[in-house]
Amino acid sequence: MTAATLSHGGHGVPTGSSTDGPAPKRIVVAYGFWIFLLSDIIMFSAIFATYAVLANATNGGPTGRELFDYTNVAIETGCLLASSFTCGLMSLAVHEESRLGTYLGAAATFVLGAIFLALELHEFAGMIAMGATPQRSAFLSAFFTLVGCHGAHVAIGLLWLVVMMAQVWAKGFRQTILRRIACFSLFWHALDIIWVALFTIVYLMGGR
Amino acid sequence: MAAARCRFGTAIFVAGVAATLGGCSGVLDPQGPIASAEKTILFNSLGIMLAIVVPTILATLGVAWWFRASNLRAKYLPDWEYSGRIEMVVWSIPAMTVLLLGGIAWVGSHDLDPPKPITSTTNPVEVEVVSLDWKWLFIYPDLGIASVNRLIVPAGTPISFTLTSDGVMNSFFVPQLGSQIYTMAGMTTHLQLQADQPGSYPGLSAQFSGDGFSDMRFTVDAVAPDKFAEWVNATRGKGAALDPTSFAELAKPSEAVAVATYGAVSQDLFQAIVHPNVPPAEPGHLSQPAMHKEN
Amino acid sequence: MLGKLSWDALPFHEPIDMIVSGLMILGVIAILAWLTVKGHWPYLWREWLTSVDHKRIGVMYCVLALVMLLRGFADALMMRSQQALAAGGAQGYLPPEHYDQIFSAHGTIMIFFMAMPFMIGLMNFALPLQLGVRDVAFPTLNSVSLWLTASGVLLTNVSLVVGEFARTGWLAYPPLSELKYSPGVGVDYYLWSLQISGVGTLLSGINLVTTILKMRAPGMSYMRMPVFCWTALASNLLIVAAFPILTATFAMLLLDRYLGFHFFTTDGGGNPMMYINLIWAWGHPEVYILILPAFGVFSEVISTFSGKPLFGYRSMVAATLAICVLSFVVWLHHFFTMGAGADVNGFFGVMTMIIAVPTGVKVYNWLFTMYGGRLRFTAPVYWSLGFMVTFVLGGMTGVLLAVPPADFVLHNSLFLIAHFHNVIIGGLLFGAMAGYTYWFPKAFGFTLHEGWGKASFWCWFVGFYLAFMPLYWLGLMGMTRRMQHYDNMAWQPFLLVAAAGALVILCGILCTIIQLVVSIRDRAGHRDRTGDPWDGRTLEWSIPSPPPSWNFALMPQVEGEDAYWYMKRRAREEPAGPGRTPDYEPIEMPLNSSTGFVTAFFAVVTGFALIWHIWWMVGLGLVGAFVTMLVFAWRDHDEMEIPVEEITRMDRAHRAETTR
Amino acid sequence: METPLHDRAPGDEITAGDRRNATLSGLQAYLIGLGLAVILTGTSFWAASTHLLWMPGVPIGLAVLAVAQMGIHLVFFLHITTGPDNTNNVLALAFGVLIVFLVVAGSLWIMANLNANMMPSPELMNMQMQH
Ligand code: HEA
Ligand code: HEA
Ligand code: CUA
Ligand SMILES: [Cu+2]
Repeated sequence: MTAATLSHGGHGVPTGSSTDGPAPKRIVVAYGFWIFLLSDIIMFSAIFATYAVLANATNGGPTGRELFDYTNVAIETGCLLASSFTCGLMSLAVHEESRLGTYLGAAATFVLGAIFLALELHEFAGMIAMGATPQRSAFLSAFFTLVGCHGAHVAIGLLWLVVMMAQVWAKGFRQTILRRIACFSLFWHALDIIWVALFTIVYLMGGR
Repeated sequence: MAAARCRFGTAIFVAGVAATLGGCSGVLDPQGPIASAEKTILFNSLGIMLAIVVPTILATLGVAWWFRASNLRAKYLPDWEYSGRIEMVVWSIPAMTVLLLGGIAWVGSHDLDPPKPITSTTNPVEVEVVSLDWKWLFIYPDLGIASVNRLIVPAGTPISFTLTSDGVMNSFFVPQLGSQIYTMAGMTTHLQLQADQPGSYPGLSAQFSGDGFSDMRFTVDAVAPDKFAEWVNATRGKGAALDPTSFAELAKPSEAVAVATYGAVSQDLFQAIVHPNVPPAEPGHLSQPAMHKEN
Repeated sequence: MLGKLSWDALPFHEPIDMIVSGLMILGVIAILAWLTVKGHWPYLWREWLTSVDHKRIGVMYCVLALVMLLRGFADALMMRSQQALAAGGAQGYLPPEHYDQIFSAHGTIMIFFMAMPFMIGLMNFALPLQLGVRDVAFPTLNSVSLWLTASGVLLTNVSLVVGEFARTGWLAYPPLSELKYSPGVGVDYYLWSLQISGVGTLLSGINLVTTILKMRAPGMSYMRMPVFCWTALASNLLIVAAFPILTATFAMLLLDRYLGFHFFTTDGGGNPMMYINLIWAWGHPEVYILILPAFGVFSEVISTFSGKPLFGYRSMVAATLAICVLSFVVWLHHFFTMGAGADVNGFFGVMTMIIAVPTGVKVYNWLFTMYGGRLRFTAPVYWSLGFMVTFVLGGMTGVLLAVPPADFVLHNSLFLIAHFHNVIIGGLLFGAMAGYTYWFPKAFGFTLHEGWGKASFWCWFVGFYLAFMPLYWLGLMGMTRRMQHYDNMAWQPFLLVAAAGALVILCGILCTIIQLVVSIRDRAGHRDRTGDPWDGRTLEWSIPSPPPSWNFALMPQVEGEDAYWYMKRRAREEPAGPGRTPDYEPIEMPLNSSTGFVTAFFAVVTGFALIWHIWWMVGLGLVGAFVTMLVFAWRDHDEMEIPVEEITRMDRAHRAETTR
Repeated sequence: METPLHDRAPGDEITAGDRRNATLSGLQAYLIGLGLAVILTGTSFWAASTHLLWMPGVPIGLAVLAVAQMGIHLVFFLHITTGPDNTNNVLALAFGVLIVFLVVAGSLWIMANLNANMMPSPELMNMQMQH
């Protein structure tokens, strides 16, 4: 029986503050990662602010309206949202300590994430081919950096997912691995949140 | 030892005051309405704060000394750790001070907003300032002349500056006349200053701009209005003209540049410096809505 | 093959550089040789370099800070002597391209590699002890943080020998820092050093926030935490909130420099003002990141040596949190003169001043803590009183700078330089010294020599006033900062006094070093046997000095504020019966790990390769770092068990000492 | 040694009970979250492309939808709820959101103000100044 499942026994005793000694590792790890995610979101917010300031600095080059393709963005959004869901299914399977379920969930998440990334790279390639490179204008610098930074996070997430699956395969559902998978799913869901801000501000508001 | 230090401190203080009164300069010796107002605000704020900071320092030293462990006459209250009344006082003293100072800051920043015109019976003289690596160019757009590293202005007349930079950032600063303001490429900032009396006032860059920065000095020579007119007449039409070619020559990095003047300035040169890539204005453009949106 | 790196990068043509870097290299070689000859490497590696013990890591942070402070001080002396000489037509001995590197390096090193490590080191050392726990939340990550910081330090110092450092000031404003105006590697050294150490700092912030919020001894509710823990919490929250902004800002500047982006360039639609805006959105919180832990140290010192609980604990906590939040709404005060409108300037000016209120409350609460106390005038108390006197002056001039019309004539003048050295030296540095003297016996088991400590204080105190009061005057006389030479002869006398002041500070530093040497020599006489040399109030004093790696043999049970004080008082009031032997249990402690050190090694490789555009090496470094992480992730054992006998033996010995 | 449960980690499933139930109700939460997110996303894309809506109002609508959707993600995917044992997680989030708000809003205000003040003259403002 793992600590993770034990605590799900949830004896319904809300003790509020932790005055009964150091919290169990599971909580400490997830909380630390939660703080990290908040810091990551603040980093994104700085880039968002820069994007907002530079959004009209097209320097005579192409504008968002001319470049963005709603259909593409909609498919990307769909993929990422679905992958967030499959990632959730994966964590449920992890709870059940079902290897097959875990692998399936992870595979679905990976494929959806990879499609997202491929679509994004495709979009970038198309823009660059049109001469809309990040060097063209401040607007495009900010666009590529903001969207690319999210994309880089997705890529890192995919790599992380592969490593985690290798670990599950090699070592099974150990405590450390359970904790890491929990962090991974936090990370993946957080990327989805950032994407919501991103498609709203960059594509939907900026493409009009 | 403490006494010796004290005397030493006094000596320095006296030396400081003496030096300031002797070779009086800078912010302490304002020569125009803006600078005077700023000096007044500075010293008023300082006074307000000293009124509570000095007692605080004295109280700190006094309390520490009186409650030294070896002083058996001091009472020992090992559990005294809270007093609502004292808490009230220690929150409100700084709060009241800040209320007062905050008011000064708010009113002051509106009253002395750099671009705000100076009320005066004479019309302001327009000067366009360009910071270059590493010298200052002053263009008199209405007079068609320009000068480098030396700004001549009529005393008692407001000067309306429009400033930009040809490269890195600088800050245009004449301590005795008041407010400084940044100069930045592709943008213009605005500043209004005035020298009340004829005199020569040092100016410099207050924002580091690279290796030649220390020599980015200029003088502001405020002269009587008729002298100013004389200078303008003597300069106009004489010597080199400032056009895109000679400007490009001037703009090359150089250090400790000597004072120079230009007898003619080509139209709209300043605008061309601010926006190097913009084609000349077409009438149609004027009706377009501003593209300067922030998000 | 080697990118931009060539023999020209070495300073053969610069005599001063040659000598300095030659000496530095010789010094490093001498130390390494000594270590090798004496055979200290295995010990160092086992006990320090791979240690994940928060106390060791804290000590290493402080050592790093002290070494860097010597480097930063060397820079300061050079600047002071240059400005003392270069009046009128004189050019001094440092040409501009050299002088510009020196002030940039001085600011960068002092803030990032002296002040930050010092404060993080103190927090690392003291927090778990005060909270009554065995280590921080993530011990191995802690070691990674330390070594990443060290990587940044190393890269910055390599720039002295190979290539150059930035010549742009410590915040590298564009467009000056863009490729067009700074084509050399200096800015790249600056950016990569700070990016790498910044990651370390961020991780350390996350670690300590988690530690404080989730790892406390039983019974230690928030309102029973020592105030140092509160200020550390606020400081680390600020790290977590502010450093990502710095990372993003530097990343954008790097993209401009490496890939031709147009964030902050003057062409292509870029906007340098955005950099200035963002860097201060980090920079202002940064100064409170530095000062808040110092406030915590003073709270502990003043309360301990007055023999009283801290006055107005709740007010102190409220003030700390208020400063923490307010620090994010004032950053524009660093560029009042950029041309924003009166409403904006006025708003940020007023918000800035509001910070004086909670800070003032703190000052008064310290004052009332001493009131009714029995103040013992030890060296830490000297530093604290020196702080209270000096800091209020510096804070006052800060508030003066927050009045926009006053700032219009004081901005970037030496008045500003005087302001921030006044708060930094009088606040943070005195705090660091107080904390160093206060916790030294806990870390090493013997107290520092009092006399030399006080001598050091007096030199610093007098030296500070001599060195920086003249700068206030110079600022009012219109002298701006970063001047390699100047023509106004009236300034020179003041600069001579300032140079003399720096020499007095040098005496202070020498006293500190002598103090350390003397104390180590005579350590037998200064031995701290009880673990409680100051009659302390918080939990760190309840355990032996130096503490065992597991800190607490038994989890302390906290029943009030100033936990240890109450335990002692209770023990006095109801003398313990014939010793009921506590039930010791074996303790799990994390194993040492070379992950931090190895990761940092690859970080240095990557950083160096990026600076010099050696792309294959960049790839190598990144792969190395990734593999290191994989190896770490695959480890099977990360804890060892301390046997009960050992714990029992150590704890018995300590109890015997304290009850003696 | 089992320390008693006193608070909850971010990401913990909301439910108590045996494993089977936990999985089922977990699944339920993810499904609800997915459904709501799909609806909100769809609405956003529709609002951005339709011409039926009053144009100036659309960005506001989009912002509201985005905020709502982030909330959905937080509650149903990240399981950050406001239960008594979740206070710490929510507090951390609130701090983060506050900082994001201060930095973004402050920057935009400052930059808008600076840019507005640096227009050389009305004509030029119309001509260039796209930064
Ligand atoms: C933490 C920050 C810090 C500290 C401590 C200092 C300390 C000092 N600084 Fe500072 N300085 C800056 C941060 C700091 N500075 C910054 C950010 C700038 C702006 C840079 C720029 O323009 O971009 C600057 C700029 C600056 C200038 C440039 C002014 C100009 O632009 O014209 C000068 C000029 O002399 C100066 C002087 C000094 C001096 C003489 C000291 C000394 O008084 C103090 C020296 C102190 C120490 C070196 C520390 C401590 C020693 C010990 C504690 C003892 C060791 C103990 C053991 C071995 C156990 N500084
Ligand atoms: C540890 C570092 C530290 C600290 C604590 C502070 C504290 C403060 N600072 Fe300072 N500051 C710096 C480090 C620091 N600063 C640095 C490094 C720079 C320059 C960077 C550069 O340009 O290179 C700078 C620059 C700087 C500027 C920009 C000036 C300019 O560029 O033109 C301003 C302007 O508002 C300012 C203000 C303040 C204020 C109001 C405080 C307040 O927090 C002070 C509050 C404290 C008190 C007021 C004293 C105690 C209070 C009382 C006894 C109560 C009663 C008093 C009153 C009500 C007044 N600082
Ligand atoms: Cu500056 Cu538009
Ligand atoms: Cu500040």
